[in-house]
Amino acid sequence: MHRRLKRIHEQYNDLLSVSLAGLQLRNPTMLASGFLGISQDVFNRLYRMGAGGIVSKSISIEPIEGYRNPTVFSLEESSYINAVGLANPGAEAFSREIASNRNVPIIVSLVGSSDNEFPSMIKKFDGLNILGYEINLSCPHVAKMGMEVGDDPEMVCAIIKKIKSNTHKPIIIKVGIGSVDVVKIAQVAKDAGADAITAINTIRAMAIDIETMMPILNNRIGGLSGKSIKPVGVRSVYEISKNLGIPVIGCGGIFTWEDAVEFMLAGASAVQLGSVIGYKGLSAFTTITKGIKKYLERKGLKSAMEIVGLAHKY
Amino acid sequence: MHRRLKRIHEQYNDLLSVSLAGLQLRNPTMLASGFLGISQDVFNRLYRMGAGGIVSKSISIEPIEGYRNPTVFSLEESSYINAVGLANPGAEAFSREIASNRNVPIIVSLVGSSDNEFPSMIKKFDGLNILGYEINLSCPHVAKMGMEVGDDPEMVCAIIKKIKSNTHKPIIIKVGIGSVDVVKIAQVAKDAGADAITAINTIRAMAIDIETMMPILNNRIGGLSGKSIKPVGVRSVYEISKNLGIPVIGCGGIFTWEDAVEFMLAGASAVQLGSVIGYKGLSAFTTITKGIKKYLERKGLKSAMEIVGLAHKY
Amino acid sequence: MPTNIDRIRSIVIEQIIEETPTVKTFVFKDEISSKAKPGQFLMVWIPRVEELPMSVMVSDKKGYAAITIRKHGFGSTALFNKRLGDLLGVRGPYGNQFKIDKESKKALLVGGGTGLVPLMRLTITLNQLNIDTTVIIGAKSKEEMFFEKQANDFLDKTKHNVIISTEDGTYGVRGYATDVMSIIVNKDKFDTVYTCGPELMMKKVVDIGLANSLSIQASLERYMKCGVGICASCCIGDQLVCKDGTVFNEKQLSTMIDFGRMYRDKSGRKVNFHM
Amino acid sequence: MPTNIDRIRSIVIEQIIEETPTVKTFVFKDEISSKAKPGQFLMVWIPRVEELPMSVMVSDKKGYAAITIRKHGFGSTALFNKRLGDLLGVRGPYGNQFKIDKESKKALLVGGGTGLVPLMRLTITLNQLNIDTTVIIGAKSKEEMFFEKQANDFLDKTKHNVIISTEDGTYGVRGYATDVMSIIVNKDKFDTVYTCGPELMMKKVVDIGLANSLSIQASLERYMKCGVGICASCCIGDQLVCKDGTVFNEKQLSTMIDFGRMYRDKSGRKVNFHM
Ligand SMILES: Cc1cc2nc3c(=O)[nH]c(=O)nc-3n(C[C@H](O)[C@H](O)[C@H](O)COP(=O)(O)OP(=O)(O)OC[C@H]3O[C@@H](n4cnc5c(N)ncnc54)[C@H](O)[C@@H]3O)c2cc1C
Ligand SMILES: Cc1cc2nc3c(=O)[nH]c(=O)nc-3n(C[C@H](O)[C@H](O)[C@H](O)COP(=O)(O)OP(=O)(O)OC[C@H]3O[C@@H](n4cnc5c(N)ncnc54)[C@H](O)[C@@H]3O)c2cc1C
Ligand SMILES: Cc1cc2nc3c(=O)[nH]c(=O)nc-3n(C[C@H](O)[C@H](O)[C@H](O)COP(=O)(O)O)c2cc1C
Ligand SMILES: Cc1cc2nc3c(=O)[nH]c(=O)nc-3n(C[C@H](O)[C@H](O)[C@H](O)COP(=O)(O)O)c2cc1C
Ligand code: FES
Ligand code: FES
Repeated sequence: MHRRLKRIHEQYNDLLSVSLAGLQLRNPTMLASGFLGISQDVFNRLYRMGAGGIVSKSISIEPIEGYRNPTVFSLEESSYINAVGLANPGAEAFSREIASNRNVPIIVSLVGSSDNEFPSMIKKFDGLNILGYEINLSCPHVAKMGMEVGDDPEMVCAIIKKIKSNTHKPIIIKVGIGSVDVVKIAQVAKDAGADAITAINTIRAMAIDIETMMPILNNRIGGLSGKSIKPVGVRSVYEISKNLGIPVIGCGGIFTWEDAVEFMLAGASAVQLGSVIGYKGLSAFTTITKGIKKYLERKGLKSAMEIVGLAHKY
Repeated sequence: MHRRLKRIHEQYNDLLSVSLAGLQLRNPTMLASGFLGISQDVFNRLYRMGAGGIVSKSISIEPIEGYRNPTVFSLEESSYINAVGLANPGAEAFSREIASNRNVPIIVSLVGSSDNEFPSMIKKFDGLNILGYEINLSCPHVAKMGMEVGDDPEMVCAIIKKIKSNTHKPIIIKVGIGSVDVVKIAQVAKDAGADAITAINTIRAMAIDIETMMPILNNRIGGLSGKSIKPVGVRSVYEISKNLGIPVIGCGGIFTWEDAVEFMLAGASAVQLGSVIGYKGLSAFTTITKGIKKYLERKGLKSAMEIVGLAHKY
Repeated sequence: MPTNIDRIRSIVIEQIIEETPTVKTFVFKDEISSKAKPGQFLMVWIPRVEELPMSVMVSDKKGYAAITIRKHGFGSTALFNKRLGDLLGVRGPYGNQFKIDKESKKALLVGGGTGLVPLMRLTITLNQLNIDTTVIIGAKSKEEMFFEKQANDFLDKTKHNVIISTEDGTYGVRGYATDVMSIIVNKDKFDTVYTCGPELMMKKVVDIGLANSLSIQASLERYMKCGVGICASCCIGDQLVCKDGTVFNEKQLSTMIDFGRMYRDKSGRKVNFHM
Repeated sequence: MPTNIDRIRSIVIEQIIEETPTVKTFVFKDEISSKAKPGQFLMVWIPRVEELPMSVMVSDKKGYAAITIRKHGFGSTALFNKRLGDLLGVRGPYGNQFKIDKESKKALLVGGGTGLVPLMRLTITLNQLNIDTTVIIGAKSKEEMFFEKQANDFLDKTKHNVIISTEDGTYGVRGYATDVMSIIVNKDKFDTVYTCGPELMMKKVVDIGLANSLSIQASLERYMKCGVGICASCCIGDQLVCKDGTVFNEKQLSTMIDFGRMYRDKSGRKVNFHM
């Protein structure tokens, strides 16, 4: 193992490592899907920077070019609106991309418009050095993919069952604020055999430029991420975790170690960092992990797992 | 008429006045429900400060004490989370409160848990000097009221029909981000006879204090308002207005005249100000109205109505 | 630590002073609260129980502030029972402050119960400005009287006079604070009266003040939810006590028809003060 | 006007300069862009059409900046066809900048096409630092050559030499800019070579530079979506061109195995440069 990696491992292991749904992570911070998620070289760098786990960009069976730019832009409030259109290199090219992966804890995010698309994708990835899959059922701005699937309980159930029968690796279902209650969809996912839930994806949103009077995103409507959605993320994690008892990975506007701790108290066993990377760079992984560590020490705790869901009792 | 009021009227009339669903407002800014919404004296003051219309706190058939404090608190991002629990003086006391109203353009917000509760409330208000009603079907944190009603299309339909058969005044339906698509609920409302839609209410959210590890709100879960939700509000207004062609009142994180214009371009005939009042005070009405005026002049337009929905064509 | 005063800040009770059997002062470290102006209040979060508006009491430690709690009903009793090391949350300080006329020569302070808290912060300023100050502290009995020593200490550098009145006569003058006020405003030439305490007491102070053409500054209390001027639960007339107040002057007070008569309960209904 | 560089700022095209039949410079007022560093770029929004990364060109008016557009495909053609008074949006400037060694005595700039834009901003700094500067401008033909005058003007206060090379020999030296470079690095002692232009040209510049032990600063172009380091569409190896770049030095460049060989298309797949 790379020297620096080894040092990070040892340093963090006892206090910070978390396990959920059969995944062992050296610390609770993961890269959120869609951020820097297409290059093995970048994954290696992220791992060196301290990421506990890495979720790839959502991969579809065929390559997708996505929408024209603007596909993502920033708001004053440390938030983004994006409609990338699930641009991704496709399962074939991406499996080649990560074929050389050795010790980076990669979780492959998959997206599809019907249960039949998943087995052939799984086949390409299952033999590689990856931890498991995250299934994106919650992209709010691509027709017939993501949220349109996630808002259809029967489809959710069918997809999970199909995937489960094609792999032994853990599968995580990523949910969001669509037009079916997030707890209800998580329940459907749990019943169908999901090992964990990631909550939440971006929230359907838009912005209009008042000078040209035109929508900014090429796709007009996109998804809101970043600080703005944090309280909605915390609520979703709290409700899913408290009501269903399934392991949850928190996501949505986590910018500081305090945010990460808040999600963990709400019930998240791990947290995903997305938008923060645009505002604070890759060092967010180190800063947040260090902050969590100090907090745990100050509170006299022996493991990050101890704070997961603590807010449920009040 | 009060001298100052008269001056405000004349000054704004041509360029800034808007009409929607039979309502005539001297300018497009309205007070959002739940903000300063229980006192006739305060309504008079708001009107002097330039508000174009005033929506009362949501009134129920009986008085409600609401939840214990903390019921509302502020986030760094110019946003609030609140779970007031629909505290209100009840229809009887509130109808006495506003019985003396002369020329303040008051819209009474009503909330109830079944269609049967509305006729008796309407009876108390219909003879008073008020413009119409806003029906709150979207409070995200009170069981059996608000969102739980708004998420039930049949109930929405029944309530609107019942109200329509009891009053000739315009009725506005306030919708939000619940677990039925906001456009779908607006469609149901329109079909049932609603004259306009207000979008959006707060979004279900929560915050946990990391030192005590406890949820902050007494009700644990509340609703997110303010800057954070603006892009979700703009999107909702855009989708409802573009798809249904019903008059829409925009609400959600409007802090500046630019925000107000953005909502109007998305399709709002008027805008409601809520959280901004906590951060900028009552003068927000004047500042925002002035800004809209300058914008219209700069763009060479003759009426605020001209910009409503302009973004739809792109 | 957030610098935004609206965020809830975690604080630790570092010292507890028992003022009377039903009144305690909690001292805590909080830079922002330590800079509160006289008349301002904090919203104090008692985790999972309540959040209550509380005037900001002075602490002699730099960077520290305090709250003085009278054990009363549900929330205040839970707060009163907190112990050293317990966590609370605070946001604020909110509201305006007592205005001191630079020309002022002779100030009269009339307070009762925890209404004395904002007056204590005020004595510090009056002391700095070297204004001759008389403080009337009203209490039911000797046992319930507090802040006499603090008032004298805080006014050490200026001419001052601290008068105690108890209803049962167990300490100081027998009677109400307003009885004392009636007497001394005739003897002495005060320019401004500052008051905080039970509203019916303040109503009397204002009546006496108006009758004697004094400038008046009264810090009012109303039921508060938000503390930041959005809910109107604290309104009196068209004024928001949390934002336009808590301190109002004689002009404002004399047009407030509900002052000393009616307040709004948690639902927003107007109710009469129990007399 | 937002001061946050990430917000889209509305700008108006106030002046259009036709550099060649296929290259135009648009001048606009924008305080933030006017302060861009050499090597930085803007994300330029062509409403309802596209958003493209564009290097920031210099304007001589205070508070103004410019972009120089080569008409190419879908987005750039729409941009090229914009008129005086039309609205665009910009965000940024983004990216790092050319680093100038304070010890540097003699700089060589090699550019082609709109790759000259960041080099123009650089000449201004070199001029201020009084560094002896040679600029090689490569173009297909005389008709497609631009910025010769600007280069000479911007370098007016320092010793300089602007060399033109055209592939068809219609102006200046016949051949590629890199041919000229090969010759002059043998004759003269340069310490640093700065380059921006087509990647295959830059690859050659880097090879020649490395062979001659020069310091190298190359500004790369990759497909960009976000411009702020979140999407990785611009990555080369583990570097994000929008954030870690656009300027890389000889050490970084020599380990980039994809430099001059492969780039990622809009879907993120790696594809070969068409040779
Ligand atoms: C600006 C301001 C400053 C104050 N400063 C102090 C202080 O320094 N020390 C102190 O002990 N008390 C202070 N109070 C009073 C305090 O906020 C509480 O009202 C009091 O402690 C009773 O609370 P409870 O929970 O025991 O009452 P409850 O048993 O819940 O109710 C009894 C009564 O207390 C009052 N009350 C309850 N909650 C609130 C609230 N959120 N806002 C206002 N009144 C409320 C109401 O009149 C209510 O009818 C202040 C109030 C205000 C408005
Ligand atoms: C840092 C940087 C600075 C640049 N500066 C300038 C400049 O000053 N002047 C100038 O004319 N051009 C500049 N470009 C190139 C410009 O962004 C466009 O690539 C070019 O104008 C072609 O756009 P198109 O819409 O015509 O291409 P299309 O017809 O859409 O596609 C043709 C090719 O253009 C490139 N391209 C398209 N979109 C992008 C994009 N979003 N990001 C990067 N490349 C893209 C791709 O290689 C694509 O294959 C710069 C690019 C980068 C990365
Ligand atoms: C530009 C961009 C691209 C994204 N792409 C994906 C994706 O491909 N799959 C997915 O599940 N989520 C995607 N997301 C959502 C994020 O993974 C995450 O759920 C969301 O951004 C909220 O987290 P944040 O606030 O920390 O950014 C994307 C978000 C952004 C901003
Ligand atoms: C403290 C508070 C109380 C509210 N009460 C009501 C209410 O009674 N009825 C209602 O329809 N909306 C209520 N709302 C929602 C607002 O009317 C508005 O929809 C929401 O705050 C979004 O607008 P804003 O971002 O401008 O605040 C309340 C919001 C807050 C913050
Ligand atoms: S307490 Fe809410 S307005 Fe004063
Ligand atoms: S353009 Fe998105 S990371 Fe560089």
